Amino acid sequence: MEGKGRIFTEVDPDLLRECFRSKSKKLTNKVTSVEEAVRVHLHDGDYLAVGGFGGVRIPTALLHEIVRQGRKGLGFAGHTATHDCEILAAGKCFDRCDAAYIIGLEARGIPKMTRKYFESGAVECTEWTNAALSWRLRAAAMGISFIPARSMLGTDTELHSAAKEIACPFTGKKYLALPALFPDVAIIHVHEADINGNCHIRGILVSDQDLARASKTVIISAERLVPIDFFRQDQEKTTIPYYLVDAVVEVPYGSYPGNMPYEYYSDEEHLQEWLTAEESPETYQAFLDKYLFGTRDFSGYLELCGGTHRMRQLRDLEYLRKPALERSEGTEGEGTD
Amino acid sequence: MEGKGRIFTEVDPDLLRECFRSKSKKLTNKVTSVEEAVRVHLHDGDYLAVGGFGGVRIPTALLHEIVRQGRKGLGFAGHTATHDCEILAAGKCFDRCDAAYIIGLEARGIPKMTRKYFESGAVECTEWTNAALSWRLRAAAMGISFIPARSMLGTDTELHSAAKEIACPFTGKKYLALPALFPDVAIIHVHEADINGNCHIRGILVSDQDLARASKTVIISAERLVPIDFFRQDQEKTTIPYYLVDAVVEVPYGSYPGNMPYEYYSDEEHLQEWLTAEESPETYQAFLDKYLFGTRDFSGYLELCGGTHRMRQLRDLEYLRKPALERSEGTEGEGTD
Amino acid sequence: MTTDDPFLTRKAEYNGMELLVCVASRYLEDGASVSVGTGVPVAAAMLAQKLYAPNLLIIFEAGGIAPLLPTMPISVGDSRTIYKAIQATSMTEVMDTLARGLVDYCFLGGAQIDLYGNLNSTQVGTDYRKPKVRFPGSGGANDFGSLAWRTMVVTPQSARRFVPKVDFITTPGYLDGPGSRERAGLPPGTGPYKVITNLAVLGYHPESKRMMVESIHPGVTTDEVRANSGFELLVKEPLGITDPPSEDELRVLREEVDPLKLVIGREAK
Amino acid sequence: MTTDDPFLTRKAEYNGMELLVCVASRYLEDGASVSVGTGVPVAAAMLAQKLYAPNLLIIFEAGGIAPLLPTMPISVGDSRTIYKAIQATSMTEVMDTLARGLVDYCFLGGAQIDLYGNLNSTQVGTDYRKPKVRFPGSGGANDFGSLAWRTMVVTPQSARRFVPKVDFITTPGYLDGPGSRERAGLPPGTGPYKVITNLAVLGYHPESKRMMVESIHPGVTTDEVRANSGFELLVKEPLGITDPPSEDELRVLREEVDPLKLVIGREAK
Repeated sequence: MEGKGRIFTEVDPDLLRECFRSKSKKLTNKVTSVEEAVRVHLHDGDYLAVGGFGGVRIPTALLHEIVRQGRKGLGFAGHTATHDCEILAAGKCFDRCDAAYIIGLEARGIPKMTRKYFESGAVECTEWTNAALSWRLRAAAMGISFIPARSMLGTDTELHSAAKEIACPFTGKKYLALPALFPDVAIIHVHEADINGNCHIRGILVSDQDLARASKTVIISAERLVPIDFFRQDQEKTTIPYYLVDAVVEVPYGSYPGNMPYEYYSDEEHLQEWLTAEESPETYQAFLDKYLFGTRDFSGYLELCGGTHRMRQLRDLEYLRKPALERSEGTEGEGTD
Repeated sequence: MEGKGRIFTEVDPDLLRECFRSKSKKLTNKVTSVEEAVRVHLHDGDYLAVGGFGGVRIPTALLHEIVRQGRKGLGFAGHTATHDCEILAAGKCFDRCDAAYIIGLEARGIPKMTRKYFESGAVECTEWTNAALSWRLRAAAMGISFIPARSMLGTDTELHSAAKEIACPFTGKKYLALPALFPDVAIIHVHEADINGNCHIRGILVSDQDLARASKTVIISAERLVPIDFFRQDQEKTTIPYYLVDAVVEVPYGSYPGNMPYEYYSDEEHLQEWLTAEESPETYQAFLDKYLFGTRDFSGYLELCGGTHRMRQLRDLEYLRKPALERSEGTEGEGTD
Repeated sequence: MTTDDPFLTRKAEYNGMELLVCVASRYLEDGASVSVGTGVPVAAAMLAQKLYAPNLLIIFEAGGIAPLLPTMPISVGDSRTIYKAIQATSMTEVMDTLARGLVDYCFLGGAQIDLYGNLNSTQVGTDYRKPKVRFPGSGGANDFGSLAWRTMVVTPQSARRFVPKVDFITTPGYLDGPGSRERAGLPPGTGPYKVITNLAVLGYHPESKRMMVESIHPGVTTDEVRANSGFELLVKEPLGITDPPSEDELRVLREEVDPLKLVIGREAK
Repeated sequence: MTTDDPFLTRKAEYNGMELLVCVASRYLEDGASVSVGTGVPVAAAMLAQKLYAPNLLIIFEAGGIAPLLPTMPISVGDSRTIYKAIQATSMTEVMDTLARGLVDYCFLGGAQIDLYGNLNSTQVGTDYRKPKVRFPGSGGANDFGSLAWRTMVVTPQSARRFVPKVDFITTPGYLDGPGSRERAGLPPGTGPYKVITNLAVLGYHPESKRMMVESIHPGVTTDEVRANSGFELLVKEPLGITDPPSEDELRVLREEVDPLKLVIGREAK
């Protein structure tokens, strides 16, 4: 069998080698603004991949800015894409998608307008699985144009993928050759970064180490900027090395309303409000006008959503603590942050 | 072109899946002695792979014990194998070898008796490169029987490998298919382990994450045992998870005379003494009788090599400190450990 | 599974979700590994850990390995899935682990399931470019259904969901029947294991690989089970009656596993 | 490379190893990446960093990335290679990085080199099963020679080492000449770049891919360079004379890079 789907990205590793060759390996200040990072590095028609896990450690500020700047015709890696997919669909930003997990918000439900966008025919999909996209990114990270795998075989998922069946030259066993996935741009939210682009991620990595390696351009948003010695003093902290990164922005609470492990939990109420707003085009437009288009930047969005008070609650939730107001001052070891 | 060399290990991933399936995923006490770990888990004829980088973070205690127990007919992964190769060659333990880097001690020189062992015809070699063995282990870690790569092409290294040329089904480009490498037994030295086998490695990993995943049986030696909460409280510490591990031994200075990053530097004088001893069969036999066969266990070897005094010097070297004796007590922040 | 359980006298003591969780938990033995999603599967795995399988290795596809779950996760990648975990790794490494044969059980769901256990979570309608309804797609489901040793499905049962042929095979069951997984190239020995519904526990006939009722839940009739399937269900002889939740199971489930009733407070249908 | 340097008056001011290190260092530009081994290459990279290329990215194949080298490493995997490094990763990831085209320069050596820059570090003799002398083999050399953009060789020069055909091609140079790397499947644009010996700097003819003398070191004659090669060397016209080490280079090399004379205290042959 041979998948009938289209490959949306370049797979020739030699073209990618030329591209990676031209990247500077200098330690330089790459700090910029969210607005500029998106304006300079992401163009209409580019293929975009988003780090994190849909509603966990997502670069929300960058995603909102992509919509606000009206980026169109993007390719999109639907690799457990949940709230990130929802945001980009709100802007009708993409028109082709490698679909492993799209539309849905896991157990929370399926947003109607986002689903409609996919059902409308406006988005050309090629089917994959979570593992397939992970392995496609790994192939790219390895500088090879394909990698053998054993899932998808025998299914319609395979039929609507762009994979091809091959035989192992040693065992004769059947494999699916997955084409490498080299995104044009990756946007990844991390816990700490320095000005050069060295990054520290805590908790689950999903595919972000490989994603940073596989992408032609990498934009990082970080909860906080740290000095380079943060990494030089403990190399276990370097999840992504600087020479892969093109731009760095500092965005506290940058994954909100997503969960940022060890920092703050997801805002389920706001996600529910978003989901409910998608019930009709009218309610959705009003919602988007208020939260997305009516705000100049991400800090405006955070304010609309409850500001520092709400963030404090989400931090309490993350740490499984009683709400701050219920805590008597001075009696808790954890303090009040 | 098709490599003329032999594949020394099973490549059928389904046989390996059956093997991995039978491993228990229980958290149980796997602590044992060096003697028992080798006796129970490594058998004549097994294929052995050694963690670390030849003279860096090597499981010396386990290597000595393999020689002392007279294990024979092993297969051996010569993946930048330097002092580890030298020890096993001293015991004539292996008779086949995947050779990427063997015999030599990097810039230190080439030990004569070890070289002679390889030149004698007693060892059947298949040629590879460091990357090829790394990628073969990664293929095994991925549960696939082959992986495409672009080195070795066009050389005698390829001709004497066991790789096969294939074409990429997407680009038509030529690749070398490398067969997965599933060792029977891996021995790996780590900084910290708990009784269940969770392991923390600091500094360079070489291929040890994949090696632990690829091997049917994994024996860990650790500088020190720590409680399981060491890992549960900070998951960044878990380099190797417990369910991959079969036996754990605690061996302080277990990489000596190799370098253990952040712990102690290599003992270049002792390595030089070993190298010099290899000048003739007689001097070598005397050396081995004294250091290897004349000692009951690794602590006896450490004593012969200068004991705690020497270890203290190597720790000073590692930390680029003046020797302890030259330090005036109480004036150095680092103290006396 | 025994048939002599006085289920009628206990009928009011548990709801449908509690039954699903308790029944599912019994299939997970100590020392096994299981990949779980949110909802019933994670509740079942937690219950199993507390009652029968203290050493059950719980794996989340996004990277969480062996957490001490403090509460139900909302996402299979959220903070709860790595709370005091042994490891927080990558999805890639979890999928590698799966491919190497280290995952014994997985739990999956779908909008449709057919008589060979094939699952559809991609779309309603057979025109791929113009689906009647689009769903999220495979996620990791196809990977687990392809590479885990035993696939369990926990699902509400209805004739709309249990169809003779799914519109889209997202995740492989036994595909077209005996031998077809092997012909497709999937690893031998893997495949559908149990389907646990609000009405019954179903398995697969060892030769024909067709779905087969193994036990019906207390208070349910065979006709009901049949009526709620769009294809003919084989029925095991003798047919068992599912053991209802024990008091121990219910207590631990309600007090320790899901005190906030996030799962067991929902409707079983 | 200029020919007007009064090298004779400086002749005693540096030794052969110092010359090798200084010359090699000049080929590494700022913002480039280089994979180095122990000895001359690491000294050259350190010198380049201190003089011309503060942002030279130094990579060690065992996993050390961008360390602040406090002293010469003894092994390419030892503690020094990760001292205050940006990253301590795996060999696998370094090799991936190499394969993706992120390594600009590498330094290699070998027991034999031929007119196309092919290197032998595996054996003397052509019978693989019964070598006359066995060497360590490729290590990472073949990988770097295959996948780095530019391969540099620093080696003593003699007719025994510079042979018409190496006994064993461990690491690819231009193989059989023009086009043969491409035919073998190696990535385009890669290959041998410079050979720096105790006598001269050599490059490769752009069309024929044959080794060609580009400049001879101060005090060395073209005849000497030719006599110390087992194959006919092309000679660039006009032939340059290698710039001898500058006072700056020598000072930094001796005082900062290698104060213990671990490299520059050795014999150049």
